[in-house]
This record gives sequence, structure tokens and C-alpha cells, in this order.
Amino acid sequence: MDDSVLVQVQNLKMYFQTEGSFSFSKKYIKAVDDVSFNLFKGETFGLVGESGCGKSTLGRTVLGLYKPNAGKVIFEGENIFSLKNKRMKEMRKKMQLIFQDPSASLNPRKTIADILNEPFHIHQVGTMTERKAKIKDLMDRVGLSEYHLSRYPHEMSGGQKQRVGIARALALNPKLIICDEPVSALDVSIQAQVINLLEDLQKEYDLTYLFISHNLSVVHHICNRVGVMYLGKLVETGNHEDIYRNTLHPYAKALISAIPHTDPDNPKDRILLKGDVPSPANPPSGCRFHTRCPERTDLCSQAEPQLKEVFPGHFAACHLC
Amino acid sequence: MLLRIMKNNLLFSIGIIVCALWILIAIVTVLVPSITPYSYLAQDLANRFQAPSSAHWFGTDSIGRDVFSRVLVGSRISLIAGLITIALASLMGMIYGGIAGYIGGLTDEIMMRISEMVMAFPGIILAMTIAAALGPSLHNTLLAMVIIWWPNYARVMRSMVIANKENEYVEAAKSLGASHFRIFFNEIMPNSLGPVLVLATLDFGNAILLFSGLSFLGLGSPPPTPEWGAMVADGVLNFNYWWIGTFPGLAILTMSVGTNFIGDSLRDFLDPRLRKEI
Amino acid sequence: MSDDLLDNDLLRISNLNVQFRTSEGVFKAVRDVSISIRSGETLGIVGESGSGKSVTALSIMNLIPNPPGEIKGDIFFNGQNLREMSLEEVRKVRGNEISMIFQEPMTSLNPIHTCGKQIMEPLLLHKGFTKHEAKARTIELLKMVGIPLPEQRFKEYPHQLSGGMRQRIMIAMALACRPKLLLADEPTTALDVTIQAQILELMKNLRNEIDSAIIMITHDLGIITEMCHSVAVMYAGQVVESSPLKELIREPLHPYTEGLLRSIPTITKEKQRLYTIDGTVPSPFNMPPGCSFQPRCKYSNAICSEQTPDLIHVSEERAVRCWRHAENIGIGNRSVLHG
Amino acid sequence: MTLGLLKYTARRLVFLAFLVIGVSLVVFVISHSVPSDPVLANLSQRNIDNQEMVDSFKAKWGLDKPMYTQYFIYVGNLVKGDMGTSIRTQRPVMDDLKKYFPATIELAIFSIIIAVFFGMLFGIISAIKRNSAIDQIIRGISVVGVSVPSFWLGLMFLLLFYVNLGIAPGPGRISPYLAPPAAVTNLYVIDALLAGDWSLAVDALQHLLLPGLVLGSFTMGLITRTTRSSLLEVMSLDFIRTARAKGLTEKMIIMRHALGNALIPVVTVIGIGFGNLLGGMVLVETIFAWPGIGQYAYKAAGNLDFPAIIGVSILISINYVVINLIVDLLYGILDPRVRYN
Amino acid sequence: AGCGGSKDAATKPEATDGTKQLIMALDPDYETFDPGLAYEVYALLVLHPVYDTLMQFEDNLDAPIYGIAESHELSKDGLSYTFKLRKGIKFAGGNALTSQDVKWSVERSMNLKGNGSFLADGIKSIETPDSDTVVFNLKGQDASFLTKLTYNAFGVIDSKVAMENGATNAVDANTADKAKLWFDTHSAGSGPYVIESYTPKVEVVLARNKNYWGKAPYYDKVVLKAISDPGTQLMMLEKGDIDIAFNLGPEHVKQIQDKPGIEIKKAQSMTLTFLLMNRDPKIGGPIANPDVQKAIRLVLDYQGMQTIAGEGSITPVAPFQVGFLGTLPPRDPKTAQNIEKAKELMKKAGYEKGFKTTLEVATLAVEGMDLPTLAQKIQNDLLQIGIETEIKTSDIMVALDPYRKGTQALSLWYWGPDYPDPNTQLAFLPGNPVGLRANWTADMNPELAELGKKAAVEVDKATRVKNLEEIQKMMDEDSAFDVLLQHARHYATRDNIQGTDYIDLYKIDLKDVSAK
Ligand SMILES: Nc1ncnc2c1ncn2[C@@H]1O[C@H](COP(=O)(O)OP(=O)(O)OP(=O)(O)O)[C@@H](O)[C@H]1O
Ligand SMILES: Nc1ncnc2c1ncn2[C@@H]1O[C@H](COP(=O)(O)OP(=O)(O)OP(=O)(O)O)[C@@H](O)[C@H]1O
Ligand SMILES: [Mg+2]
Ligand SMILES: [Mg+2]
Repeated sequence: MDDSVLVQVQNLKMYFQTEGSFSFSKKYIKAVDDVSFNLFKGETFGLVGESGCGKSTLGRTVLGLYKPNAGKVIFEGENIFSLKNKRMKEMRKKMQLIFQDPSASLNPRKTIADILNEPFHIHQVGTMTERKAKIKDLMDRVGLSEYHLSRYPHEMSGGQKQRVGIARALALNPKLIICDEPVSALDVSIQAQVINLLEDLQKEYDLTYLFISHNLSVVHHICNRVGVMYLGKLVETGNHEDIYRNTLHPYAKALISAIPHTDPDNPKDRILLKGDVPSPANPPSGCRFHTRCPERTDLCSQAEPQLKEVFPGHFAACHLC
Repeated sequence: MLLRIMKNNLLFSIGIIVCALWILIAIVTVLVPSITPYSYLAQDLANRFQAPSSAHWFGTDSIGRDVFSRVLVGSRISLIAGLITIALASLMGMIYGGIAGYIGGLTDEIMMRISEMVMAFPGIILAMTIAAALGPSLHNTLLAMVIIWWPNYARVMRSMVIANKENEYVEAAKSLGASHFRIFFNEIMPNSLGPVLVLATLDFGNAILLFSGLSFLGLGSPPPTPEWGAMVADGVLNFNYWWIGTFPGLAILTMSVGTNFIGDSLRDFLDPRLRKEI
Repeated sequence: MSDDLLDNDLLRISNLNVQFRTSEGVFKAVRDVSISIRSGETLGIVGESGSGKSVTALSIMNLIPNPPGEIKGDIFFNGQNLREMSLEEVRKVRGNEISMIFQEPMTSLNPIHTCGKQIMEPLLLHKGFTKHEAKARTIELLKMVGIPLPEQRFKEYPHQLSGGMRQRIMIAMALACRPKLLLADEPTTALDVTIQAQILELMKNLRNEIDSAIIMITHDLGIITEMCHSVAVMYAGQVVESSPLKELIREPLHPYTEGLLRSIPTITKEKQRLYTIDGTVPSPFNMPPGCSFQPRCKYSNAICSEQTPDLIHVSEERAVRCWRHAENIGIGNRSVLHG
Repeated sequence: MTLGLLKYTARRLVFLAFLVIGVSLVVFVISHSVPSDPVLANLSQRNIDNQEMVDSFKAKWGLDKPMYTQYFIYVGNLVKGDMGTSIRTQRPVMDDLKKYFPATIELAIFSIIIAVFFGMLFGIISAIKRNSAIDQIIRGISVVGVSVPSFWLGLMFLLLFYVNLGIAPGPGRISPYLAPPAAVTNLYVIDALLAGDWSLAVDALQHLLLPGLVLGSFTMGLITRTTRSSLLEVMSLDFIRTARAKGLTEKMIIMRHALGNALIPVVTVIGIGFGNLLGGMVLVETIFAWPGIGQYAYKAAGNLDFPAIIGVSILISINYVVINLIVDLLYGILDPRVRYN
Repeated sequence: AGCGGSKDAATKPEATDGTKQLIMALDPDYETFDPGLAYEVYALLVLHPVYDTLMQFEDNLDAPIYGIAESHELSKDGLSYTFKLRKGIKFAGGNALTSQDVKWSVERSMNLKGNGSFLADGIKSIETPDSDTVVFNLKGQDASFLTKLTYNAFGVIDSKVAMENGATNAVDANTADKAKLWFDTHSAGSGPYVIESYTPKVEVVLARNKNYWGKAPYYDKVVLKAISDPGTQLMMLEKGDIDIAFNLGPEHVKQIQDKPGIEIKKAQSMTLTFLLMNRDPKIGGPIANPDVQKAIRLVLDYQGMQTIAGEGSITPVAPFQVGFLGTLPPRDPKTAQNIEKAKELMKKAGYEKGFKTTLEVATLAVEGMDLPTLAQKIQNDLLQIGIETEIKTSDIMVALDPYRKGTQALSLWYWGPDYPDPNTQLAFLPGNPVGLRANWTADMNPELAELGKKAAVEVDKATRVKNLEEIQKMMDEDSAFDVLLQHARHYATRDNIQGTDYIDLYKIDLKDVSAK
């Protein structure tokens, strides 16, 4: 196996049951439907797509927080879903999660010190004094001062809270961090601070990021590779350059063209999609995007396109490519 | 905080004062039994059915006992009954609802149907049956009340746990490898407790009310315990001596109004949606 | 106050102050805000969360709840001071000549009435339409905002529609009476990128069609760039810079504007380290002395923390609230709006 | 929608079946685990010593068979609509329930009408005049309403209005010297009207007044409280601001936009209140000599008349579920967001 | 009619169509009006005016008089009673009443095995030589047989009508008879009234029997309203809504003493309240000691109890009601209490310091007196000799169980005679059913037990009296029971009616009530 690969995601499926348990006709939301990709060591892989397309679910499943209906997540050669509880707990140290809403991700009843002590407590790492030192160190790294430790989350600003969340994720020296929209809830001026921090930390600790966002500018800025999701499917993956400059999938094209641009002198043409994202409970037949696709053909509503390597390292799932 | 709420909320202040007074009376009559003008047990057949007077402020009952003294001493039973019922019912409901909400799925469904069944069950009849079967006593009545009451808490607790379960800090704990036990008790429980406790304060008056109703039906502790509900029943029996039933009834009313004033204001205060002015 | 200004401007807000009394104390959400807009123009208001954008818009509509809110200042609309009107008169303007699109399409519609009914309401109220006429006009409006199958949607409830649809309903409702002024408070923040693009496109088309003035509130500079003629940048309750769009992008005058422009990543820019504005927005209860931005400002010097700068007109159309420009122009020259 | 609704209703009804089985099972188990022997409790002092009598009694009630057999016999009969025979009254429980239930229902409906009308009225006034003196007064009254012990209030009402002032009629469903109307619905007011006897209808209504008020006081307080807070809450929601922005007057906003939404939680409370009413019946019926299910239940429980206890319990549980179902369906009408699927 | 309680409406409005109507409020215990099954205290109030019996009481319970029997003869061996029926009696439905109906009715009662069937236990066979003669052959001599015949179990039913409605007198009547429900709302008797309607917990309406053979009663209709609460009854009487308020406590009566328009009635009831003291040491503990039991009898304050029970209540010496043949005069409450002697007895028994025990009591009112209230008085009195009691209340039906099984140490009970004859009280003797509830066995007092057996079959009046007096004296010395009270019955009527005198068996003989 390729040494440079940290995580292999293979044919992952994660369905949520929607009807009550007593019902005979079970219905599913296919939040993640047969997704495969690799995460390389030290890279930042961006995951974009519209709300509800399954980005967060994918992230969480990769972490092993959900039990998938099918598929594997191979982390450093081991399928995490076949691990025993104890090994899984060990594995947890290596992967962490940063959340979108910094307020919601911190327990409002705990002080920052408690929150940061939690990873050490759970894994029984170090003595009290060692832990204290480590916590202090963590605070330094994310740019918070020691006096913040005795505060409660609600006494801090959004950016500060997000730093605490990052510090917690870093506590156990993980290799992979899944960033689920880490900056979406932050103000523009704070957003930049956090993005820079994430970049610095990555360099320092050789972290791998799975970076989920619907802000394509941010993804463009921070990611090496990008995956575009639509209705539970990965429709295009490739290098940052491939995706933004040589877009293949019509949906990805529309997405990128929809980014509001900041140059008033060069207004660009926009691909306007019609209609809304269909419900993942009841996805369209064939290519899931065909209902909104400006380039659809008859084939699109019948056959489901597979993700194929159109250019080296640049995959797309479209009949037209 | 207490003072701040009290300052601009008349009803709340009244509630606090009334309840404090009753608690004080309950404590003092326990510590210094001689403080009541008469012993609450002292019978005086020569002076039965005395109307309220300076000697007997609330009059005397069918065997010449001083109603005032009995009303004062009765406070402790009502308070204790309310307290125990609410404490046990909320404890039981919290555990039950917590488990149902946390585990979810089929377990949740079955557990909730069961609790719904208990809720659908006519409470007073259940209590009366239990009391009739096991014999009326404070003990059995409280048992019946707890059985009737816990599903309320189970429901609230469950919905809180379900809401809190979705919180990202729970997921954070999970991703750190925390055990279910730790997640449940450390992350979910503390944050779900608030509404349950509010419900409990609000419910205190209701518990006192139900208890007095049951003891009115003769299901409380046996005589000569001065239970307010039973005293009102005595008043109905001796209908034409209005004071026998009126004063204990007023006692129930004040205590339950007091706790309700507090609970009501507290809820208004704690509910941020209501605090936000229109 | 010169009359010709009034004649040109559809809306002129001068020295608007809004404060709230809360349990923690009184705080000023909007301080000395003065802006104006002409018919057919689009003014963008940008700023961070809590900087007072929505409060400014709500003040125009006289929708600030009182208590706890208090409004001071003048708001001239069509030459009339809205602040001096009776509530009854204000109601006649609301939803008729000025209308507003709210940030949250999910909660801003009444869940128990059909969309059609809600759109019809201002027509019946202000224009004296019969039910029949109102319905016809509503269908027309629904078509105009690009809702397919308008007859059917007319009968549907808000929850049956997606976020983008609901926002269209809100827009249709706001446009029902052909208002002279449209206040759009972050109309696309809650929407997905592709839907956001649809809505922005729609608004642009409508603006050309009905020729009303639009105040576009957002914290996304991208949207401003696409939609607006001029921009007002708000920080901590004040307008710190106002300017025509192109000049602002090319040469931001206020350090905050500058930071804002440089700190957002774009796909056109080269990948490089992002510029950051250190620190955070001050708490409204704990405003720094002098210029509010001073603690985060890399140019700040002694005077910044002592005296609050006024809004200084650096040109006919540009104004900025910063001591650096006061110095550039010279104290003697500075013209303070309605000073 | 209608399909979803049907499905939902069907599901509730399935639950109802489970409920009936559950409730009867619970009482059944209690009845067989109590120390008291229903045989002893219901034979005369003499006959208890007569083994033949005891055997004949036991055989009659199936008490000589093992418990599970008894239960299956019971459920089998229940399916056929036979709830067994009350040990105490020696009448079929079904007949007893049919006799007593209308009185209870009549009272319950009357008091719920009073409670809903005044509760909502007070709640709306209170919310509109928030923090004013009238608001404080209404809130005070509503709290007293939920706190007052009904058995005591009933006693006070009778003492005051019947005995001392003589402006209200006494206990019972109609004045003692009047004959009940011909039974059609067994709701006296309606039956009297059907029979065209106005004065009897008025008399029956007057008799409903005091117990209706006493019974409804709790629910009224609850509804006032909920209406007030719900209306206040709705008035702070975004869509009210939208309505204001359209230029509607406050009155129009309350009537057209706020009230409809505010009523949704009130409906739940009405449902809860109705459930409470049936529970509170025992006390109120005792005070007002009201010949309803409450008194029947009270006697049955006291006498460990288990067929009757099971019968009443099933009836009240079914009622609870049906009321909840109605509330849920009302929800669907009031709130288009609720779709049962 | 309108509002029932206008302030000055002291008399009830006349029924609109001019029918004369009597309205009586009571707290009824009847659950059925099947004469073969009914056994409740108030059953005869309804059934007596509906079903004629061979014998009946008129105004005292000493000696029954003829009902529909015209004469009777007792055979020499005392085992066979021959009755001649009054001629020309018709049932309400029009059928003639014959001796066949009498036989059928009694046999039905016997075979239904209802609660009252034991009254007919002594009957071996019934013969009907002709249509107006009935012969009862008994298994043994029975001094109280004529008295027993006054009961509704011997009420004569129109057998044709009854059989049409599912009744049977067959041996398996207890399962084969399907007429109970019919009898609840209909009647088939020959008395002055018929049952017009019955709404449980609401009312029973009796209507005049147009075919009645005797003197027609005054009222066209009698309405018996079920009002369980005495206070409510009182209120309604004061308002003039009802004519008779039957379940008043002693205290209520005091309240209305001076009210105009109301007549207070007082009478001796046959109901006793007594204390049961178990003789089995395993159950009673110290209570089982006869000296302790005697001490308890001495320490109680009978005067106080009579105050609670209300004016007119008395304390018989032994469980034999004043008013029955051979009953001794009641105790003098002023001198009955002797605390010194009680203390001595406690010392003798070895319980000088006293002890703790439980006093069990059912939650109900006996003749308007709340039993738990009395229990509290007893609790108070017993403290004087150091006996600390904890009161355990339970509902009557629940309390009956341990009472009948004889597992109560100390309990407060009441007793009404099964039929108006002192023999019914012999049940209290050692070895007899009630005596055994205190585990008082015959061997504990063989002499008394023997005497009891003799008394039961004695038919000579003088000897009966002598035996009964002897029994009472012995029970005053040694008994597991302490009779506390024989209650007075308090009730009140509007003062414009008469004929409402109390008679324990029927309570009020409804056919005799009329307007003044
Ligand atoms: N626990 C769950 N139970 C049921 N359905 C779920 C659950 N979590 C997510 N879903 C559904 O799965 C689909 C994908 O959700 P997910 O949160 O992964 O989307 P997302 O791409 O992260 O969207 P967003 O950008 O809004 O965060 C959605 O339709 C969502 O409603
Ligand atoms: N009704 C109110 N009561 C008290 N404070 C209020 C009220 N409405 C607004 N505020 C406060 O006024 C300040 C300005 O709020 P405003 O809504 O104008 O911000 P904004 O610029 O629109 O922010 P966002 O981008 O988050 O919408 C905030 O601090 C807010 O908390
Ligand atoms: Mg997500
Ligand atoms: Mg805003």
C-alpha cells in the first residue's frame, strides 16, 4: 500500500432510517452513498457541496462516530469498523473533529480547563501536573492566554471558542483532523485568524485535514485537493487547480461560478442552476444531478455515472466526461 | 438573583414569603412542639365544635382539638409529601427518560409507550386501588403518587436528552473516545437537568394538591395525624361547622398558590424566549 | 440642512442613534449613523455580526421594539420625516412604499397561512384590491420571482417549500406594492451557494424592472461587489466608511475596510497567507475610548484612543471615520455631515 | 395528507388496543397480589362461614381458576364487549359504565367549555396588557385556579352560594323534585331540550354551574397561563415582525397572525386539562353528589371490586387516548406543518 | 320549576301535574332489588313497601304481626308452621297471590344462595295443601322463625311474571336465574308500591300500586335520592328540596335544632359499635390477656363516647341491644369508668408500664358517627393505662378480611342484627362465629358457650329472658368484646309530614308517611 496514504475510504454508505421502528415500510435517507477517496498524509482535502449533501455525515463516518451500512475506512492499514472497543479507543487519539458552531461544541457547564482536561482524563494520560502543563502548552499554541482557563464558554468570543475547540482536538496529538465548517460561523475578520492558525498547526504537526465547507473561496485557499459532493455522492475529486481551473462536472462548474466575486470590474458569467436540491430520501434516478443539469442528455436520467479518472488524479462522475 | 427577581415581581415575592413562612412554621413546630397554643392531639370533649374565638383562633373540631394548632402542625406533612413525591418521581423519571432518550430506537419506543400507558391510567383510581389494597398510609399514598407522577419527568427528560444528544460537544466527547457512561452522566445529564428541575419546582404545588386530594379521600396517614386534606374531609363531615374545613383548605391553598407563584415567575424568568421583550 | 439634498435622496438618515436597555445596562447598538440613498440606487451595508446593520434597517421601518429600544435621529423618506409621523401614518408607508426582506426565510413567514394569503395581505391592505385582483397580482408576482407552478404554490404553506423558495416568497411579498425602497437584510445568508446565486440574479433583474432603491445588508463583500453602487461599512454601531463601490474596493480608506478586504480568501487571488485583523469586536458594554476600532488597528496612535473621530468627507461621495484622514485633509477642512 | 392521517389514526388505535390490554393486565395483577380476598370482601358476615356459599361465589366469578386463565377469560369477554360483572353492584360493568359515564361527560364538557372560553379570554387580555395591573390580577387568578383544592372549593361554593346566599342550586344533576328527562343521550341538558322541556334544561344547566366551575378552575388557570405565555412568545417571533413590516395594525396582527399560532400549544393544554378533569372527577363528584364515573370508581376501588376497577380504568384510559388523538388531529388542522407520515 | 334554591323556598314546589310526591335523601347501600338477593341495610326500606311478607313489624320489634298471613299454627314438636293467607290479594300486575307464589319465592331465595339465604337455612320443606295455605317444615326448633319471615328473602313474588323474566326456583338458581337485572328496575310484588325506576347512585322511584289490597298510601310517588354526604342532605332539607334527610350525624341535628319547618327525629337504632380484643396471644400479644381486656373495658370514657355518638346513644352491658327481649339496662356512663381498678388489673396482668399495639378501624360512619373519630377517642383513653395505639384505617371491604379471619389484635367494629331477635346476638359468644373472630373459643368459657346453645333453641319466653340475662351478666365479667355504643338514629323531616317514625328493620315504613 502506498505509504503516503493515511486514510482510504472505500465504498462507504451511510443511510439514516427515517420511519419509526414500528413501521413496516422502512425509509432511508442516503446521506452518504458509495463514496471512495483517499486522504494523503499532510494534505488538506476539501469537501464541498450544498447543504444536506452529506458532507458532515461523511466526515463523522470516517471518524467512526457512525456505524456505516457498508464500506470501509482504512486508517493506517486498519479498517476502523472492525476494531475492538479498546483498539478503537486508541484509534480515537489519532483522529479528531473540529466543529462548525464553536458555541455548540463546548459544554456550557464546563470551564475551558475542564474541557481541555477531558481528553487526558478519558485516556488517562499523565498526572495532574503534567496535564496542567500540557493544557497550558495547548493554550499557547492556539493563541489563548492562561487566564482564559477558568472561563466558561459563554464568556468568550466566537473566535476564542473555536480556538478552544481546536486546542481540544490537538490535545492527543492526532494525525487526522476533520474540520466540519470550522469558520462558517465566524465573522469575516475572525475567519482569517482561524484559517491561519489551522495552516500553522498543520505545518507544525504534520496534520492531515479533511476540510468541510460550503465556502468555496475558503476551500480554494486552504486545500490541496478538493472533493465535490452532490446528494450523498462524490461527483468530482482532484487537485485544487484541477477543480477550480479545469472543472469537469457540471455541478461543480455551477458551484464555482456561483461564488460571489470581489472584483467589480470583471463581472463574470454565471451558470445558474434551476430548482432546488432534491431530497436525499428520494434521490432522482440515474445521475442524481440530472434534474438540474444544464447539459443533461437522455442517458443521464437512466444510468448512474461512476466516478472515473478523467485526467490523472482528477476524477469525475459524469456521462459527458 | 432572588432579590432581583423579587424586586419587580409582586407575585413572586408573595410566593416566596408565603412558602418561607410555611417552611418556618413546619420547622419551628417540629423543633419546639410547645409553640402551638394547644397540643395538636389534645382532646377536649367539653369544648367540641367551638367557633373561632380568641381561645381557639380557628375553632375546635369534633373531639375538641384546636384546629389552629393542627393546621400549623399539618404543614410538615404536606411539605414532606410534596418533597418526597417530587424528589422520587423526578429521580425515577429522569433515569427512565434519560435511558430511553439516550438509547433511542426500539428501546425508546417501547419504554415511551409504557410510560404513556401509565399516563393514560387514571391516577387517582390507581392510587385508591393501591391504598385500598395495601392499606392507607403516608407510605403507600406517596408510593402511589410517585407511580402516577414519574412519566411526566420521563417525558421531559427524554426530550431534553434527545435534544442534547445531538449537541456537538457530545460528539466531541465521543470522538475523544469517552464511554457511554461518561457521555451520559458527564455531558448530557447536567445540561438536561435544568428544565426537569424547573418542572419539579412548578410541580411542587401540584403534588401538594394531589396529596391533599388523596388524603381527603381518606388515603393518607391514619388519624390522629393532622393532615390538611383529611381535615377538610372532617369539615365536610361536620358541614355546619364551617371552620373545621375552611382553615385547613386555606392552608393548602396558600401553600400551593405560594409554590405556584414562585414556579410561574421562575419559569417566566428562566425561559429566555419570554424574557426577550416583544 | 439643504433642501436640494432632500430632493435628490429618496431616503436620508441623519444621526440615527438606537439604544437598548437591557438587564446588563444600556447599550448603543447604533451610533450617529447617517446614510442616504437615491431612487434606483443600491446601497450595501457591510459589517460584522452585531455591528448594527439590522437595527439600522429596522429603525427605518420603525420596527425596533420599545421598550427596550429607543430611536433618536431623523429619517427622511420622500422628504417626510418618518420619525415625526404617527404610528398610523407609518403603517401606511410600511409594506407599501418601504418594504423589507428578512434574514431568516425559515421563520419570517407565518407557518399557518398559505403563501398566497401572505403575499396578498399588503395588496388588500394598502392598495384596496379585491380578493380576486389580489390573487391575480400575487400569481403574477410569483411568476416574476421565478416560482414554477405559481397557482399551486399559492395554496401551499411555507413549510412545504425549500429555503430558496421561501426567500422568493418573501421577496414577492416585499415587492407586492411596488415599494420605492426595499430593505434586504441578508437575504441570502441562510441559503446555499447555488440558490444564493439564483436569488441575487433575481434581485438584480427586479431592480432593473421596478426601479426602486435597495438597501442591501450583508457581511459578504462578494455580494456587495456584485449588487451595489455604493457601500457603507459599519463597525461597532457606527458607519466607519461610506463610498461608491469601485473606489472602496480599489482603495479602502478605513483600516477596518482595508483589513476586511484583504482578509477574505478569494479564488482569484494567489494562495498566500491571509491578512488578519487581530483581536475581536469590542463588547457594546465595554467600548474602548476614542475610536472603536483603535485596539485592533495597526495604524493607531495617541489621538485614536483619546478622541472619537467624526465621519469625514474626503470627497463628494466618500466619507470615512478615521483620524488618519482627518490629518490628511487637515482639521480645518473636515466637513462633518450635519455637524 | 389524508392517507398519512389515516395511517396515524390507525397507529394510535393499535396503541389503544395495547393500552387496553396493558391497563387491564396491570389491574389484574394488582388484584391478584393484594392480601385482601374479594370473596371475603363481598359476602355477608354470615355467609363467609358457609363453604358452599363461598364455593358458589368463587365459581360464579371464576375465582377458582388460575390467574392467567382468568385473565384470558377476561380478555376474551372484553373483545366481545363484555367487561364482566361488578362484584359490588352485581350488574354488568358495561351497563354501569353506560349509566354513570354520561353524567361525567356532561359535567366534563360543560366545565371544559367554561375553562376554554374564560381561559383563552383572560390569557389574551393578560398578554396584550402585559405587566399591567390587569395582567397581574389575571395571573394571580390563574395561579389560584390551578392551586385551589377542588374538594375544598366545592365545599366553599356550596356553603356560600347554596346555603348562605341561596342563589345556586344544590348538589345533584337536577332539582330533587324534578324527574330526569327521557334518556336519549343521557346528557340531561340535551335530553331536556330534545324533550322540549325548557325549564328542565335550565335547571340542569344551573346544576352544572358550580361543579363545572370547580372542576374547570384548574384547567382554566392552565389555559390562561398557556395562552398568555404562548401569545407572548408568538408575538416575539420573526413572522410577527414580517407582519408589522407589511403595515398591519396591532389588532390585525394579533387576530390574523398571532392567535392562530398561539392556539397550537393551548390545544395540547386543553387535552391535558380534559384528562385532568376526569381524574379530578372523583373529588368533585363526591362533593356535589354527582352520579358519575368518579363516584363509581371511588366505591369500586374502596371495595376492591376489580371488574369495576378494570372497567373504569379502561374507559378512562381510552378516553385519554381518544382525547389525545383528537388533540393531535386538531393540531393538524391548526398547524399545517404537522403531517402525520 | 326553575332554580332549586331560592332563598325563601322553604318547601319544595309541588309537582306540576298535582301528583303527591315524597322525596327522601339517604346514603343508600342497596345494589339490587331482587328480593332473593338483597341483603343491604336499606334494602327493606325499598322492598318492604313493594313485596308483602307473611309476617311484618308494625312499630316495635318485640313481636311480629301478620302481613299477608291471616293466622298461623305451630305443630306440637315446634317443627312445622302452617299459615293461612289473607284472601283476595292481587299482585300489582293483576295476578292473584297464591300459596304457590309463596313457596316459589322462598325456594328461589334459598336456591339463589344470596347473602340473605341463610335466613331460610332452617327450612326442610314447604307444602301448599291449598291455594291459601302454606306449611313450613323446619329442621329444628327455631325461636326466631316468625321474625325471620319478615325479611325480603321471604317476600312474595308474582312467580308468573318473574319466570317470564328469567327467574327460577330450581336448585341451580344461583347460576340459572337470569332475573336479577330485571328485578333491579321492575317489581313483581303485591305491596302498596311498585318500583317505577332505578338509577343507581341517583334515585329509586316508587309509584303507587293501583291494585293494592290494603289501605292506599298517601303519596303517589316516593323518590329516594342517593345523597351520600350528610351535610348535603341537611342543606337540601333546609332548603326544602327534600322531605326527609335520613343520614344525619348527631352533630348535624344540633345545627338545625331551632330552624323553622324542620322536625328532628331521634330513635334507638339496633346498631352496636364495639371493640374486638383478640384472645389469641399470638395475634393479640398483651391484648389477649383477659385482665388487660377487662382493664380496657374499665378505662374507656363511655360518657365521652356517647357525646361523640350524639344524644340518645347508650352503652349496653353486653352485645345485646336495648329493645330486645331480655336485654339488661344499659351501663351508667358516669360510673362505668374506673381508672384505678383498670390500672390494678394492668399490674396484675404484668403490664404496669403499658405496651404498644395497633387499633384497626374501617373508614366509615356508623349512624352518622365517624368511626375513625371514635378510634381517636379510644386511643386517647387507652393512654391512661399506658397502652399506646397506632390507628390503622382501611376501607370497610378491606378491613373485613382480617376481621373475619380473626387476625386483628384490637379493632373497632359495628354490628347490626341480621333479624330483629336477640338470638342473632348469640353469634358473639365464645365458639360462635363472631366470638371466633376474636379467637374466643368455647373452651375458654365452656359455661357461657353451653348457655348460649341452650338459649338458641329455647321457645319459652320466661326461660329465654332468664337465659339471656344470665349470658349478659357473664359477658360483663369475661368477654373478648367491649360494647361501646348502641347508637341513636338521627334524622330530620320537614315538619309538614307525619308517619316517619323509625323502625329499625325498615328504617321508615314508607307506606305510612303522609302529609299533616
Ligand atoms: N442523525 C441523522 N438522522 C437522520 N438523518 C440525518 C442525520 N444526520 C444527517 N441526516 C441527514 O442526512 C443528510 C446529510 O446530512 P449532513 O449533515 O451530512 O449534510 P451536510 O452536507 O453536512 O449539510 P450542511 O452543509 O447543512 O451541514 C441530510 O438530509 C440530513 O437531514
Ligand atoms: N431587541 C433587542 N434588544 C436588545 N438588544 C438588541 C435588540 N436587537 C438588537 N440588539 C443588539 O443590537 C446590536 C446590533 O444588532 P444588529 O441585529 O443590528 O446586528 P447586525 O449587524 O444585523 O448583525 P448580524 O450580522 O448578526 O445580523 C447587537 O449587539 C444586538 O445584540
Ligand atoms: Mg454539515
Ligand atoms: Mg442582522
